[in-house]
Amino acid sequence: MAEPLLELRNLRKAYGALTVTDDVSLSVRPGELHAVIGPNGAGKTTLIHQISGMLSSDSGQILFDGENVTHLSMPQRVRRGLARSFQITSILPGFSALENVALAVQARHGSSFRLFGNAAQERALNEPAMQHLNTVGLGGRASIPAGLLSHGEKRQLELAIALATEPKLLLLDEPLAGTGHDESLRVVETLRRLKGRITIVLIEHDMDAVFSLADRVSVLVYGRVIATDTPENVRMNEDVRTAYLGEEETV
Amino acid sequence: MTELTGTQTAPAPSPGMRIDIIPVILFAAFAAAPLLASASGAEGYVLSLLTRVMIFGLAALSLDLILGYGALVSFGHAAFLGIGAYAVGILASHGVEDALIQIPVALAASALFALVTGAISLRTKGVYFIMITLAFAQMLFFLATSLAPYGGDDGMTLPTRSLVAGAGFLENDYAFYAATLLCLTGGYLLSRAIVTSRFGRVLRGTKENAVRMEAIGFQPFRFQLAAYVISGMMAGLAGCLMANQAEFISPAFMTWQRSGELIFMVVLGGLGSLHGAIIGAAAFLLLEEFLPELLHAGSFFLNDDVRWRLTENWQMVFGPILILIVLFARGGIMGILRRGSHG
Amino acid sequence: MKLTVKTLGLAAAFGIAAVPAMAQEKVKVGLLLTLSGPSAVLGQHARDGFQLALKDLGNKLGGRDVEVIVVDDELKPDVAVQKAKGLVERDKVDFVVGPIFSNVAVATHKPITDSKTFYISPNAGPSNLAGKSCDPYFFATSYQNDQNHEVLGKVAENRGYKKVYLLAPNYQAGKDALAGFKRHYKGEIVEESYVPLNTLDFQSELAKIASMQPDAIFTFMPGGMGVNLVKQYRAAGLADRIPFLSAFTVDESTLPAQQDAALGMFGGSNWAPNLDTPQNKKFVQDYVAAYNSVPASYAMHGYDAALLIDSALKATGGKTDDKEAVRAALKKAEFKSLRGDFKFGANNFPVQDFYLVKVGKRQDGKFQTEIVEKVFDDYADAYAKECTATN
Amino acid sequence: MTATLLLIQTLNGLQFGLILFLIAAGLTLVFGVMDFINLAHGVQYMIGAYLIAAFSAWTGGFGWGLALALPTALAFGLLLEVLIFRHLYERDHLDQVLATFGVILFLNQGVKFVWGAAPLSVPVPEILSGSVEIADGLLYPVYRLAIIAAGLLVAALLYVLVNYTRVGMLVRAGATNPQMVSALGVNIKRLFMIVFGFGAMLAGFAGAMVAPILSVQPGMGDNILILAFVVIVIGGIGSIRGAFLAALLIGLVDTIGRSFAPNLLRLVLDPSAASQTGRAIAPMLIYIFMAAVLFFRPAGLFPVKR
Repeated sequence: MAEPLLELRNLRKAYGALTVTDDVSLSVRPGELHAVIGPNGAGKTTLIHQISGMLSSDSGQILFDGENVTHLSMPQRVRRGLARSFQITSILPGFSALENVALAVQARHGSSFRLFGNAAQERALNEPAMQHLNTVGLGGRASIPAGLLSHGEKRQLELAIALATEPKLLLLDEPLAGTGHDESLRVVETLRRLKGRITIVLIEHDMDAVFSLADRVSVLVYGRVIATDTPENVRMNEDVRTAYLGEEETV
Repeated sequence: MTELTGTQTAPAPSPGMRIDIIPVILFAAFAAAPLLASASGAEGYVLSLLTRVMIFGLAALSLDLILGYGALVSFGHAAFLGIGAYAVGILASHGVEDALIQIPVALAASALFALVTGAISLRTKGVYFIMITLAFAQMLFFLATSLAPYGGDDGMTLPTRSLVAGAGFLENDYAFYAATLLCLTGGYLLSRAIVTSRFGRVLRGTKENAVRMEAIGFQPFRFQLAAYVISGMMAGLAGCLMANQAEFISPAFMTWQRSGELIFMVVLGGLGSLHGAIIGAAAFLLLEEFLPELLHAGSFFLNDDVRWRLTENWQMVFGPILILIVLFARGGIMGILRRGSHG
Repeated sequence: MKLTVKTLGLAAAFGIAAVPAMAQEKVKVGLLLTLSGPSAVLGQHARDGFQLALKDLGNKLGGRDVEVIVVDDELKPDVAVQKAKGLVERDKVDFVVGPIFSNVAVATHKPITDSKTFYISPNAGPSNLAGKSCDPYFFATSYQNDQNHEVLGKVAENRGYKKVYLLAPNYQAGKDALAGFKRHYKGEIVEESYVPLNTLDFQSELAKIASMQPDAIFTFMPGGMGVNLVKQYRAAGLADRIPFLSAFTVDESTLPAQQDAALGMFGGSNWAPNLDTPQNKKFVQDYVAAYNSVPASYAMHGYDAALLIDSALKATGGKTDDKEAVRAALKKAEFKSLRGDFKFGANNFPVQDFYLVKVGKRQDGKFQTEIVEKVFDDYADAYAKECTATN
Repeated sequence: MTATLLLIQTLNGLQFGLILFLIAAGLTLVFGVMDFINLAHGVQYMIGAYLIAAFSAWTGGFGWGLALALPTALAFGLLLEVLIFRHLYERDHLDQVLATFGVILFLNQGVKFVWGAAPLSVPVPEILSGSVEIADGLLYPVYRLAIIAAGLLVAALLYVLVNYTRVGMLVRAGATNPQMVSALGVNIKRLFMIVFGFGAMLAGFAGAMVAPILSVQPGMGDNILILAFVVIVIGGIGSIRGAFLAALLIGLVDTIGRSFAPNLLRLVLDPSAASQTGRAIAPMLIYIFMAAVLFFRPAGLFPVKR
């Protein structure tokens, strides 16, 4: 088996007496789509924050691509290839869709202290950006101010932005949340296309999507990982059934 | 505010930048004004008034660069005016009267002050940033009042305007006007280049959503600090010009009220359009200059005594004008112009 | 009369040619004074004094009709420079009367006198304008700033005070004030205390004064600071124990707020409302009737500024074109000043008498300063000898 | 000598700090709860001073004057709220700054229009006019002790109001999380009016209290406004406790620092240099203090919001 791309060792985060993530250990293999599921309040979003560097961890280690990144800042992790999307849509509403993505391309290519030259005209930024927009199916909406896109389109845009940072690993925080049926199908389609090209950690409530996309699934309950396995095995797992799936009748 | 940014960031794929007509008119007016000045019979006065407008325009422009594009509300920007002015004054009183030395020194001093105070101030956000920038400006203000060799509280008269490479042509009001216009145009073009550049795009992105910017790998602090330094240097240049225009330096150049006025100019003109700041400065100064007379002329039907009191208390009219502009003209003067042009 | 319309100037500023025919018939005087903010009251005294003189002169100066343009310098030196340029170049005034504050004088004298416009100060008399930077076109009907302080120094010396406590705000004028006091006082100075400008609370100073028990205190505390100091000095029970010598601290601009608290406190001045001449009596009476307040020295200087201009124009037959003739006529100062003896020294600052004055209550319940004794006779300032440029 | 001087300075610092607190309390609440930057708050202080001057002259007594001035200050604050401020709550901070600056210009000039430019005087109330001897030969005016007492009383009252009443609970909740309060179905408009009116009255009270010892003049609120902002920023916006502590700290730093800075510097510099540097540094002290606090605690001493 190849060296894991992302490895979490005994990660912990507590707010006072409330422990949100507790002794989380997880390894993500290169190229896989690894889903993290769990009931509300299980600590999924906190975990993403910890991995991306938005929150510091109380204890434990995060190894990314063989390097210990536990104490690096978010921008530093991004530059090492760790990108994320947000659960609550977080784009630049005043920028066009293309500019949103171009900015991410720019971040990847450095040289952002260039004070001259019209950035909006730079083909070196716009062309890759347009490619990413096409990848997520937003090519036709490139010039629309991002704030005016529909909710589903914003989620797609998030994805394009994350892709533009050319990540080795993509952290997706509920990319389907709040999208309509058609939009959600489109996002799932996009993810299917990305799968294999890029390593993805997916947090999602939509179990149909998770079980159709994921290579492996980890189940997080009360801040602890109680199982990590293929979708089929997770579905069969007794602990998971009682602790989690039992509560939700969807599967 | 988001709509503002939306309308002025032209979508990228459309080739060629949409050329805005307003700044063209604005600078054409500044360029043509000396001709009118000589016809007015009070050219020195008109020139000096307009020179002052341009100097404050440059200062307001520099503030708009960080305020309108970076959402950094500096409540201490007058400090840079003071640094620029005192650099000229202090050097002149030691016999260094050439702008080619004075201006680089002023710019370096402004940059240094901006770098140090910016690095500390940018640790804070929102109103805390506003107040900490005020604090640094106040320290500088009190320092200037205690500089007895340079006039202390009273300030100091400059013997002459700065020389340029040994030549004293700035003594001529037209030449000084032209030099100021040159600085303003340069400042405007530089700022315009910056906001559309890669750097400017990061700055604008940080203003809209700093967390997002971090998530794609930027460290906002470095960009904000760089912008703060650039802005401070531009305001420092305005300070050099101001010392030369008034032929006088004084701690009064850097009171907190003056910092406040700069913010008002930017907001009055309309945030985040650069030329809006210049228009705001012009509107502010021209109102300050002419409102008393307009009031007097407009109240001809009242008796002398009331007219007099009205004229003297012109700020009682100026205040409500500011309130009305905020309440009914969102986006300042540029907001009105834009709405006008959209029908 | 009063304030004539300046729309002509406005039109000129926008490039529309003004009609100059009318303007030449009137003498134009610009009043450049601080008329807004906390110190506005000083500017008002000077303006009202000037206007009263015009009324007494039948709205004519040297036989010519007068146009007066009043502008507010906002106590901002750079704004003042702009307004001064407006008066000189746009309104083309023949005389500027102003300003109140020294920093404004320092900032504005160059643009005004460079254009050969006469600049007559009804108060500000900074040392450099009296000395090294004196100017043939700059006149003061007031005094050099230090002189009032010198009066108190002389008084302290004459009365044999051994220990004096000095108190001033921490800025240039405050330092000048204490220097002025020390020019004639040779006794011991127990403390030279500077408080920040705009200090409102003097409790700690008062505590120190009480514990040091000096023979007198001398202070320079203009405007609102003086009001606070006087009230607090009285409240602390010091007023009856330690003589309060001051300059620009108790005068008719602050007495309405200080009232009884200031009774018996001393100041130095070149004049007081109770100065016993018929002309002065009429002035004070008219002023009280017109403005319902007792005139301060600023008002007297404003009044004298109008008389001075009037005398000069009479001498030139109303002509202002020959600047040299006007200058010479101004310098002669052939008018009857409200304060009695008056003449200009070499630096165009007055040579005049100075008095010790004391706060008293008038019969109408208002407060005023009253003359105690003459301290200096025909006294010229210390900087006059540094002046070389006025002749 | 030095010990008694220190005692007196501490009392002065306390008194100055409490006056600052009265102004800052309203400012921090309005800012914290309503997210509204009100530059015109200093004007309320000035209005309070002018009202007491007018009413105590009219009624002939300070007590009666105060009884009339307080409700009038409250009414005036509410009038401004209804006419202008209420339309600004939804705007961004810069709009608020611009509009409330307009209010300052108008009212500074307005009081001059009504009462004239000369400073006004308010006599110290008869029963509080004496001095007490707090140490050998050192008199301290009773009225100042009264200000300290009144300030402490109001602070205690505020503490009870904010911590033990329903409105106080809402105010605290509002400062932490404004959305939540509106979600609770509270009449936000009325809550804002109460908070605003109360803040205006406190500032007016501060103005009325200092009127007998300070001069009442146009623009007297401008500098104190900046100090009040310094206080609420050091304390943490929205925190009454922070404002109280910060106000006292500023009061003490300013008063004591001013008189002892030269002495302290004398330890490291020669006397004349010490006195000169001391004089230059004294007015900067509170700003240095604020910058230092914000350097170590970028959201003030008691940050309220998450």
